[in-house]
Amino acid sequence: MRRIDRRSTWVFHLNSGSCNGCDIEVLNMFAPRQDAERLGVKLVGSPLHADVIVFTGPVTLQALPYVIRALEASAGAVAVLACGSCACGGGIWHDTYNVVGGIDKLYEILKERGIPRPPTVYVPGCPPKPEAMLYGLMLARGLARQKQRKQVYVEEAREK
Amino acid sequence: MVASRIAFISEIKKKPVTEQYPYKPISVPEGFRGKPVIDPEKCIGCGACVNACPPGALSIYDEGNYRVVKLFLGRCIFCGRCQDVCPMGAVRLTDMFELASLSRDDLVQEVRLLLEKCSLCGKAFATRREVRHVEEKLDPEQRWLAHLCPRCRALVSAKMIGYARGCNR
Amino acid sequence: MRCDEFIAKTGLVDAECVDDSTVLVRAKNVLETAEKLAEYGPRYSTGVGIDYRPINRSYLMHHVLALDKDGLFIVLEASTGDPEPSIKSITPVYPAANWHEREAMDMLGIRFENHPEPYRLILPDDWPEGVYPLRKDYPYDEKPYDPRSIADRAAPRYFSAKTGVGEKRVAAEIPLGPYHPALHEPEYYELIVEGERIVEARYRGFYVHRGMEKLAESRLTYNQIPFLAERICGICGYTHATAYCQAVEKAADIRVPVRAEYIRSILLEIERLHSHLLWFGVAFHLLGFDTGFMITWRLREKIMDLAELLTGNRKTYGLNLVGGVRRDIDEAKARAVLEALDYIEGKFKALIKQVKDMGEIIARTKNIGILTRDEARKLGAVGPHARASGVDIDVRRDYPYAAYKYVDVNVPVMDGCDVLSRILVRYEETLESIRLLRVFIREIPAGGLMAEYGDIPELRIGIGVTEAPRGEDIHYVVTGRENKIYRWRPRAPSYMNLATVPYMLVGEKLANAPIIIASIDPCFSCTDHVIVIDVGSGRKMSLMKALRMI
Amino acid sequence: MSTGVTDGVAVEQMIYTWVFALVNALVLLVYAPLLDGIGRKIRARIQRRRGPSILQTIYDLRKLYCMPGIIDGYSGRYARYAPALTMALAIMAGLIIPSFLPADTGCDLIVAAYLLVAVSIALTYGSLSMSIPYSVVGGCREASLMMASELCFAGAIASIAAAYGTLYIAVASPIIRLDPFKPSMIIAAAVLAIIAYVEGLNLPFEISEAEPELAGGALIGYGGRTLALLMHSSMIKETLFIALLVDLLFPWSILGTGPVGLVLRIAVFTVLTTFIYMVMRMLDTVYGRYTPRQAIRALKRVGLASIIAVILASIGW
Repeated sequence: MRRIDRRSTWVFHLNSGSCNGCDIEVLNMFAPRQDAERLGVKLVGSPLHADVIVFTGPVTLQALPYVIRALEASAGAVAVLACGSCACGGGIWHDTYNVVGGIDKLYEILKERGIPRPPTVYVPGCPPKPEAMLYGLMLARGLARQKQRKQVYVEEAREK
Repeated sequence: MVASRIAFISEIKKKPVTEQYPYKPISVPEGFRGKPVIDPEKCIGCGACVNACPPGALSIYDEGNYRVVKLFLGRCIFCGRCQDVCPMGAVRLTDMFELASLSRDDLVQEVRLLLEKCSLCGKAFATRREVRHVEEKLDPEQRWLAHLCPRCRALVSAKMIGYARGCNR
Repeated sequence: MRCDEFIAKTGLVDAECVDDSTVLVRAKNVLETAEKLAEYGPRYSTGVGIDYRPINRSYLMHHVLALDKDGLFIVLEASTGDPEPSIKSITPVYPAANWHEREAMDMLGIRFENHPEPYRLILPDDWPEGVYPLRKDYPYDEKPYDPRSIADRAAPRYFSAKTGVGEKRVAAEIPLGPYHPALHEPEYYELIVEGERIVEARYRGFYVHRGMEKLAESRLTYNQIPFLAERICGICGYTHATAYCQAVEKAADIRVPVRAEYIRSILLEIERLHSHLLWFGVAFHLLGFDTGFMITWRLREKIMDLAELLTGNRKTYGLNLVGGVRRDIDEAKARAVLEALDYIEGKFKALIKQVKDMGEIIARTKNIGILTRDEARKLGAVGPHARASGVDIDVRRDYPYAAYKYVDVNVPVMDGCDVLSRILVRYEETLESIRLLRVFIREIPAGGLMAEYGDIPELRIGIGVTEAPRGEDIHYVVTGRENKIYRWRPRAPSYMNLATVPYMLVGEKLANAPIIIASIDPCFSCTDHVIVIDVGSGRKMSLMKALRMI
Repeated sequence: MSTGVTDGVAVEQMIYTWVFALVNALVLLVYAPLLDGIGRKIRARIQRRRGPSILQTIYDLRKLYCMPGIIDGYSGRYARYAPALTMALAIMAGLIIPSFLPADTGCDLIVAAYLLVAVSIALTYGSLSMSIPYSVVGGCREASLMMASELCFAGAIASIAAAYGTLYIAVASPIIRLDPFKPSMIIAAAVLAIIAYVEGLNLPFEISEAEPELAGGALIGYGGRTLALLMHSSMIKETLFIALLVDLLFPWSILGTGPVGLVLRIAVFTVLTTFIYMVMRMLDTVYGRYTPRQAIRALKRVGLASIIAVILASIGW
């Protein structure tokens, strides 16, 4: 698979039934304060142009076929940025009747259709700050170090 | 008409408002609701946060000798209810927002606490820390009650009340 | 007018007072009563279907009618028995009831006799017949079918990325969008054209239906729902959380401390500023004027900073609980608010003044997308959209809540009825928001933040209503037991406004459709969800393709 | 130079000409995306943003060229050849239109116009053979815009022809200049400038790739290398329109000949094209977008102006 280009990254925004919070913050990345364009990031309207797919929303049943079509069409994409709680883990409605529940559940469905799981950066937040998304993009490009790690604490058995 | 266009163009003289973010860190205001962190030394595994958490990002379950409090950041909505309800002040929302990670596993925090077995029936019912926490609140002569599971405790106290009332049955 | 006065005046026999501003009318013949009530010129506000079987083996349909002049809500109740629930439709009397009745049909399986368009509205097209998610015996987390089975559903065809292979080309039905391919927003219109005139427009939406109402009455407790309500909409979430809390507070008769009311109002106005500036930016972007987008979003960033400072997050403020708020506003924060307002006000005024000079933008908005005053009233349009059509309604003034009880709100009304008026009304409102914020910051009293209350009584009705940036936002609550809600029905303003879009489009030139749809502020424009059907050939094509044929 | 090939001087001249032309075309390949980068920077600065590096467009193109070509699977056969054809035509136009070096290829204004239009036609035809509605719409818009502006172009050419009484308007000729003292030539220059502006897809005339409406229009069905070819060639086309304007406007003969003249020419040409491009981009930034109808209506007025120019020129003004 093609490696992600560090100087030029075109992103395609894919909404799978999100509340708009993340979508606006995605747009906000391109506003003057954050100005993602200075980092060579460009928002494109066609999945064919995309290097990275910015994925938001918990995947509603109504939206599922559309989302699959869009992912199938983005042949050139090399990474997915799962933005927000909904995309990362289904969010507050992860288990309701009309929600598939986050991008990992979507990948399970895609796997059966023979589409491999693309490298995915999870960006938690509800919604994440635009800077957090930029950080996620830099992580996908390999220009930032991952700060978040799994933490496990095990209480040691001590005498009472 | 031309004047307004020129006014727009003349903005070019001003300094850009863009920050230098990935290269220079940005500051967040005090009280920012960032990544929640459980202080594993303080947590007693009571589950108050799990009950309060709207999305169910926090979960609690028993595994072997341990009670596991699990926080999955990928589902967290950063509301801070866990911080509000924690009796020990163990959960705290920090100012960390750079939480992006390449694997879903990295978004997990687990606190495994040892379970206490009921001194009567031998069933595991609460963490040792929780028992100790309850113990401290009780009078010294009642402390043994804290080591009973809720079922046994109910039985025992029912009996005790019976004795107190002078009922022999 | 108070509730009991209204009952005395109308002589309704089966009416009772829920509280001071809410009348409950238990109608034997709902259509007749609805016609009778229509004399008083009410506006249809929301309709709530309730599965009341666990209580008395019936289904209820509550139509909420609003008398804006009197500040009174009339709840018109119709009930029906279990096996085959059926109620007379009141859509012929109140066209705005159309969607609400269809929603109850989808979600509860209530049949509405003589409904003009008895089609599915909310649920996915392949949702099985006879499965009604809002019935109490349906578990909230059960999917009626395996999601995998619908992956191949006939979705509007995307283009494939393979080179050279594939069937012979067919005209694609849905074009993909600017930032949002198949879906960005729950809107999707079918336009039917004759030559270049639009003769009919149909709507299909609700791609973002997430089963929220069911979730609220199943898994969540009273104080968790504000956080769910906040996520109805990522732009104006706080207004939903406030409306929900007000509804529960009304049902349980909880008095919120005055300071908490002020804090709620301050954040509501901050949210309105952020939302309006966002809309200006998007509208400019749609008109091709990206610099305008950048300028408004630059100013908006100050508002986002304020939200972050006051609540700890840029969006989803998470500040409300039933009975009050969670955070206080101290001196330093209040000063930061005033400073940001001073910064924004002058710059925003200058921007709009400059934009008014731009010929191509005026030409694309003036006399475009006409919605007459009568249509706006009939369809129940709300918010800036209605006010731009000369309908003088504003919840903040008509049903004062939170701190709006203590101040006077100026309501800008215009009668241009076109896109330009909608821009100008929102401009005036932005300035009014800035003024109100200054008043609130100046007059905020000292006091507590959270009311003390015990258990919330069962089966009480509460209506919480706020003026969201897009118009009236009404939450209808029936309280339940075990710290859970029995029924919660939020009705967002766009729900009413979207229904007006077909009316604005009919008779218009096709070229103007995109900005018309955007002008009701459906969060983002959905120009790309429009399908055009040519009456002549019966062929479907995209809006843009049809545009070109003009 | 069209006379005898046996003439040694002529042969030398011809070699020089074609070496110059080749250098021109090659430099254009880099210069056009560089200009685009400058344009993006200016746009960003007017919007108070830091903006991308001026090399950003080159980075983008480099990335796209390194990717395999992607074309929508449901597109017609022609769509697959369109990118290469468009690029070939753009390079050909770059060869014959004198730019940095005075390559006197005998380029006639009419031939230049044909070649530049051919670039647009190739692109449009490619987008029309796609099955994506946005692409088709974009193609249609591009075509109608092209037709309207080509009409104006024809008017400008006709007025120059009328003014100098010849149909062979050599772009590199020192005689044919857009004389700043003749009203007809002033109008012709203005018309040419407007056409360069319109063909450069500047707002309010940027209706064929309209991002919020058409999501990239004609380019939507292409990805990777094919997209790069199309983007690159339309940038070259845009630059060549400006080059044509500069060629006809500036009195090159005053720079003299020889190496000094050559260096001066390069400098003057670069400065002038960059300047004109920057002004165009500034205007682009502060305009909204016309509807296709408004755009055509605006171009009608320009067409009218060019007809007036023809009339003025024919009566000798």
